[in-house]
Amino acid sequence: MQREWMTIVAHQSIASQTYLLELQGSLPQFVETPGQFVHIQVSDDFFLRRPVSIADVDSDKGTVTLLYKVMGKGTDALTRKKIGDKLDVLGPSGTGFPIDKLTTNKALLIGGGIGVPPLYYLAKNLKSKGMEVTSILGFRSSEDVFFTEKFQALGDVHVATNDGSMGTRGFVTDVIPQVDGYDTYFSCGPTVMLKGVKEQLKGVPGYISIEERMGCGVGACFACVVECADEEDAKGYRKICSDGPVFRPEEVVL
Amino acid sequence: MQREWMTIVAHQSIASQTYLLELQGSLPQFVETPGQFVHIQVSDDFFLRRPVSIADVDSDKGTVTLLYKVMGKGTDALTRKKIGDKLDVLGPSGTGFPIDKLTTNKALLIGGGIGVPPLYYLAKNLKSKGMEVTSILGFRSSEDVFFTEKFQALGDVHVATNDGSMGTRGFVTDVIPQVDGYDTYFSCGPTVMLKGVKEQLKGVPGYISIEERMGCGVGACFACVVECADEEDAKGYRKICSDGPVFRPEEVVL
Amino acid sequence: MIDTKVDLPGLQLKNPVMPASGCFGFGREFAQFYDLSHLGAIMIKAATATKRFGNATPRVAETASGMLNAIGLQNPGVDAIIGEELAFLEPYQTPIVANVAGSTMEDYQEVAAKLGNSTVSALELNISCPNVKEGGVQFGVDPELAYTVTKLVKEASAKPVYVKLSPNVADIVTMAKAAEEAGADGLSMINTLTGMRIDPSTRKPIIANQTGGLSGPAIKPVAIRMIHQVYQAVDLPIIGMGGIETTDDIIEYLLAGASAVAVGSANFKNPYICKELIDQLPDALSAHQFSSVKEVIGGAHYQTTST
Amino acid sequence: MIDTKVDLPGLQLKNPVMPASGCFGFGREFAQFYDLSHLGAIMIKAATATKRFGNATPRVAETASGMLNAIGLQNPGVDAIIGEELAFLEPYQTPIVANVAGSTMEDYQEVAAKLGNSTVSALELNISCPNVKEGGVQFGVDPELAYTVTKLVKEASAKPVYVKLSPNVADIVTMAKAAEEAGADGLSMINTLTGMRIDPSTRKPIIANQTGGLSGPAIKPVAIRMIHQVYQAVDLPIIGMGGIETTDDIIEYLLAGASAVAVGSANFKNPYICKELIDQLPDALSAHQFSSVKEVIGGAHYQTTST
Ligand SMILES: Cc1cc2nc3c(=O)[nH]c(=O)nc-3n(C[C@H](O)[C@H](O)[C@H](O)COP(=O)(O)OP(=O)(O)OC[C@H]3O[C@@H](n4cnc5c(N)ncnc54)[C@H](O)[C@@H]3O)c2cc1C
Ligand SMILES: Cc1cc2nc3c(=O)[nH]c(=O)nc-3n(C[C@H](O)[C@H](O)[C@H](O)COP(=O)(O)OP(=O)(O)OC[C@H]3O[C@@H](n4cnc5c(N)ncnc54)[C@H](O)[C@@H]3O)c2cc1C
Ligand SMILES: Cc1cc2nc3c(=O)[nH]c(=O)nc-3n(C[C@H](O)[C@H](O)[C@H](O)COP(=O)(O)O)c2cc1C
Ligand SMILES: Cc1cc2nc3c(=O)[nH]c(=O)nc-3n(C[C@H](O)[C@H](O)[C@H](O)COP(=O)(O)O)c2cc1C
Ligand code: FES
Ligand code: FES
Repeated sequence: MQREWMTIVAHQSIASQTYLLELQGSLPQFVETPGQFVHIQVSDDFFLRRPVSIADVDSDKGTVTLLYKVMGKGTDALTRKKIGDKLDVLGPSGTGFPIDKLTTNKALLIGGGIGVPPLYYLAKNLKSKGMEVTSILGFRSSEDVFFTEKFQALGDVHVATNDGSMGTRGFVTDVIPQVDGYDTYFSCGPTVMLKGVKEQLKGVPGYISIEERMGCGVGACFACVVECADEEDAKGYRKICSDGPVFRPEEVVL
Repeated sequence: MQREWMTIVAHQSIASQTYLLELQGSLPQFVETPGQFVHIQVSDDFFLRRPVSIADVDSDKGTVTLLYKVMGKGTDALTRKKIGDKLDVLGPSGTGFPIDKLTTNKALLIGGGIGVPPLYYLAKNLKSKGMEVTSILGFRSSEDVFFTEKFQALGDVHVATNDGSMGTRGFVTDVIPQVDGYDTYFSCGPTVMLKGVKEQLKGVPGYISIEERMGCGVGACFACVVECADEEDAKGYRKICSDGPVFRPEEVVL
Repeated sequence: MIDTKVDLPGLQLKNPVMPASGCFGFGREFAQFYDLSHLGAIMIKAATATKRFGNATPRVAETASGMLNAIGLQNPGVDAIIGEELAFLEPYQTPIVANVAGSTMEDYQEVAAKLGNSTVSALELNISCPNVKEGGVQFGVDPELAYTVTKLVKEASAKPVYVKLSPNVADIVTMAKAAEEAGADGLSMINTLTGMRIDPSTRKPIIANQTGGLSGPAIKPVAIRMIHQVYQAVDLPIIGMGGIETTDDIIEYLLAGASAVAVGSANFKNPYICKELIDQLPDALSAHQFSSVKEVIGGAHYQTTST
Repeated sequence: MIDTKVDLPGLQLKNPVMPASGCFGFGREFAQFYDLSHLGAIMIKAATATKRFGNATPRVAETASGMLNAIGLQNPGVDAIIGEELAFLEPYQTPIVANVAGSTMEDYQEVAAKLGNSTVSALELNISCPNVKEGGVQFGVDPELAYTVTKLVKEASAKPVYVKLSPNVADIVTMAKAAEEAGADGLSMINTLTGMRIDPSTRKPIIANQTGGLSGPAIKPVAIRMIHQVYQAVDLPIIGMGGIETTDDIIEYLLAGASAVAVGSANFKNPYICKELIDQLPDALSAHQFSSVKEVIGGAHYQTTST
């Protein structure tokens, strides 16, 4: 992990209130696994950094791609940064999906809203390891949808929208029954969604990526802990920023 | 007085740590007298505005010119504003030199450092009213000197520098004895300088412009008061931001 | 149509936004920016029994997201305020809250009695002033002194009294209860936190008085916490203040338990701020699914559903 | 050559900059950014008698120029800290200050006794925790409780004790004197101011624990004021903290009367901050015409000339 002033090389709107941000620097070469994130200091106006998942890495260009949605003041201020501007980035942070240890043949990826981004870099990695990838991507409405064609290039894609304006009307959990043949699932999205997915796919090996408000983002402040499901666990907790954000669903209490 | 997002149309370094900033908007048309100032919100990073004197007005272009020196964080941040940027400006503020009431024939202007700027617009006004203007301008060193040629176009100019690197070595007060024939003086600069000038020119009608840290800049908060010299004065104080910054030297306690 | 009206003792507010005492003078300067009749009310600068010059300058210093001030209660004295300033404000269609200050119990009584016969709608009792007789300890940090001065002021005048609490205490609820027991009609919270800045170049405190009162967004979390605590413990309406700059700030105060809010030092940054907030408030309330100001008040206490 | 050394009870500091407790864990995470031996000292995270999980999440919220936290003293317990964390820190050439916390007098005594036999150089007594036996009132806001717990901790261990004062009091000097009388070797000030933020969308406090401790530049003026007051009233060395982000901030703390400083939440913004400040400090001192750190300490008190 390092702190670096990265250069913005691309910045564009890709869906309603959703932006693609491409950052160049030496940080990309240290990314170890999909699911890791960067911690962004948007400007001096903000006291805390913002965690944003790495959605893609281009080693040749030396860039990471981030996809973010405007949720509050910080992400709103981020939209005003221009190509050529420098951004204070800490990372790569956290422990991602353990792609080197997987024995997956067919992967099911389940992403909800702004949980979709890390799954893209994951999908690319799985695919390049010869695994088959099916993705279920959930969004609020058709105008929020992004990156489906990119996922399609890597495997089957099912889209769900809350209002039915694209794909299946409903939630990702409504689509899961339509898919089969997968041996491992990978999910990222709002906690309610992860809870539903975990419940529905009980018995299937899986990995989930979870969110929490962070202080340090490096594992030092104990802001981002999540309780262990196993009451006998020696520590009793995991730090989302360093032990995670990716966990086994049975490891933590959602 | 109004609040306006003015456009920066010129911004350049004119001496050591000293900048010229030209702002365009409707504010200039409300400037009443030389000696008035504007109150600048440098950016959201700062809680208080910064008072800066109006050094010139161009009614045709609709601009005011400010000359400022980097003294701390706010003026430092100001240097990074670019042509085309908008600046949140409140003004024109305060009560300047009462040029319409003057019966001056020959004016002596005495400016020290960053007290020089308001005297330039004053000199132009006096000159256009047919008065003769002699200026004594004091700076720390030759690299701090600015606008002398502009003053020269309006009358005699004497420069003093603390280190003698330009003009007379010493203070403006060392130069005053070399000048004569004036009937009114006008001075702006650091308080120690104003004290010296007031002392030396006792008996000569004069006007001084003084500084104080400000809260509101509109006369409401009582942050910027100065005591009246006359103990019988009904109020006992003057507000620099609204009654001043220009006063008769005998009116206030320096 | 969003209903922004709030009825408080002595104050029928068309909207819950008013400038805070000491940050708006007696309104004159701001009358050049907009019509003061738009304001929910006006909290005017502190009045003392006699004219006060206040502290030496510098009286203000900038801090991170805030400022320090040590004006020292400069004001022309209660008689001049009634004679000149209230007369100026009279034509405006907005209730006036007079801020009462002093160094002794007698001072407070005298000022309250005189304002009791004036056109103001309510009194705001500023108990953050040092009590000269008790060796300079502030009325605002000692519950017994606070009780006594509130009681005396209530006796001296028939106007509703809002006691303005100081945040410089370990236990704000005790102070609020003291005010309530003494008969206060409402609370006004918070006044400034005592702070200091030292200039590394001069090696001295920037403010001539050395310490000053910290205001601005920096203190908002402290104000919200105190209002949230006091709302649960006493039955008085609260006028909330401290760092308000946006309509979301106002909603945060109302949710914590304030019935109305005052905007202080933000008037210095943007002299139009009160008017702008009043104009924007209905839309901001709608955006958060509220249909009236009253509905928001204390909302953080009875909400139990999570999102 | 600027002399940055400072000698305090138990702490021979090569420079006056150390990370503040709770903002640096036990150093492990920051060891990946720079060699911890550069630090003047390290104030490690609070230790309690037994392992604590802490509060529900969210535990942090952003505020204007600051943040709230309600971690709830999560830590692996004093035994694990001594066995694992101190062992990890041992190779570094920097003194360790252990932060002692608890809910009862007995807790404090036990933790202090165990750390008294460890490799730490000094104890920092965190008295901002609620005393369970006294109905949750904080040790840090009651001078008698503060006196008693300090005395017990002094008896339980031979290590120098720095009492960490809470700013949530009306009279910080009384608290400092209580610590001094109880035998404290130094003071550490300030801990966080209690605050709250409410989210207008969810209508609830952002922090699960409702209230949290406010840190960051927002509180610096309060810390500077309190240190300035305490420096005049007690004879103990002070480790100052609250919102330090720049070398000018450090100089401001030293001028106010701190002998050393701790950097807390700024480590979250910039994990290299302590190292950077240490590197920049000599030049900053020169720029203000100082030739040593010692020369700056308390400078705001004996300067009488004006500029
Ligand atoms: C590991 C991780 C990966 C993430 N990846 C992405 C991503 O790829 N794309 C994306 O759009 N969003 C992502 N998020 C969520 C993103 O961090 C928040 O939306 C963002 O921090 C909101 O900041 P704001 O200033 O707009 O909101 P504000 O509400 O103004 O933020 C205030 C504070 O709360 C924190 N905060 C608010 N919401 C969240 C949240 N959901 N999670 C964590 N902190 C929060 C902010 O970081 C900040 O400290 C991720 C979060 C985590 C923890
Ligand atoms: C009526 C008036 C006219 C002025 N005209 C000019 C001018 O034409 N050119 C110029 O360079 N400077 C002028 N000044 C001084 C200028 O306002 C300060 O240098 C500037 O505010 C410093 O801001 P800063 O952020 O760099 O310093 P900081 O020290 O970071 O400022 C901190 C706070 O102190 C205030 N402050 C600091 N020094 C002064 C000061 N000398 N006077 C008033 N407030 C101060 C700032 O406004 C701010 O609120 C004038 C001041 C006044 C009162
Ligand atoms: C310059 C200034 C002067 C003030 N004068 C008074 C006063 O006379 N009486 C009073 O009760 N409060 C006074 N206050 C406190 C404010 O009314 C308010 O309680 C405080 O500033 C917090 O609000 P804010 O953060 O919006 O400024 C003053 C504040 C400032 C900044
Ligand atoms: C996340 C967090 C955790 C903290 N934990 C502790 C703690 O365990 N013990 C303690 O005495 N202080 C603790 N503090 C307080 C800091 O040590 C420090 O006193 C305070 O944050 C002010 O400094 P700052 O503004 O530089 O952060 C904590 C602060 C933060 C932000
Ligand atoms: S955010 Fe600090 S430990 Fe995770
Ligand atoms: S700055 Fe407020 S009265 Fe002058």
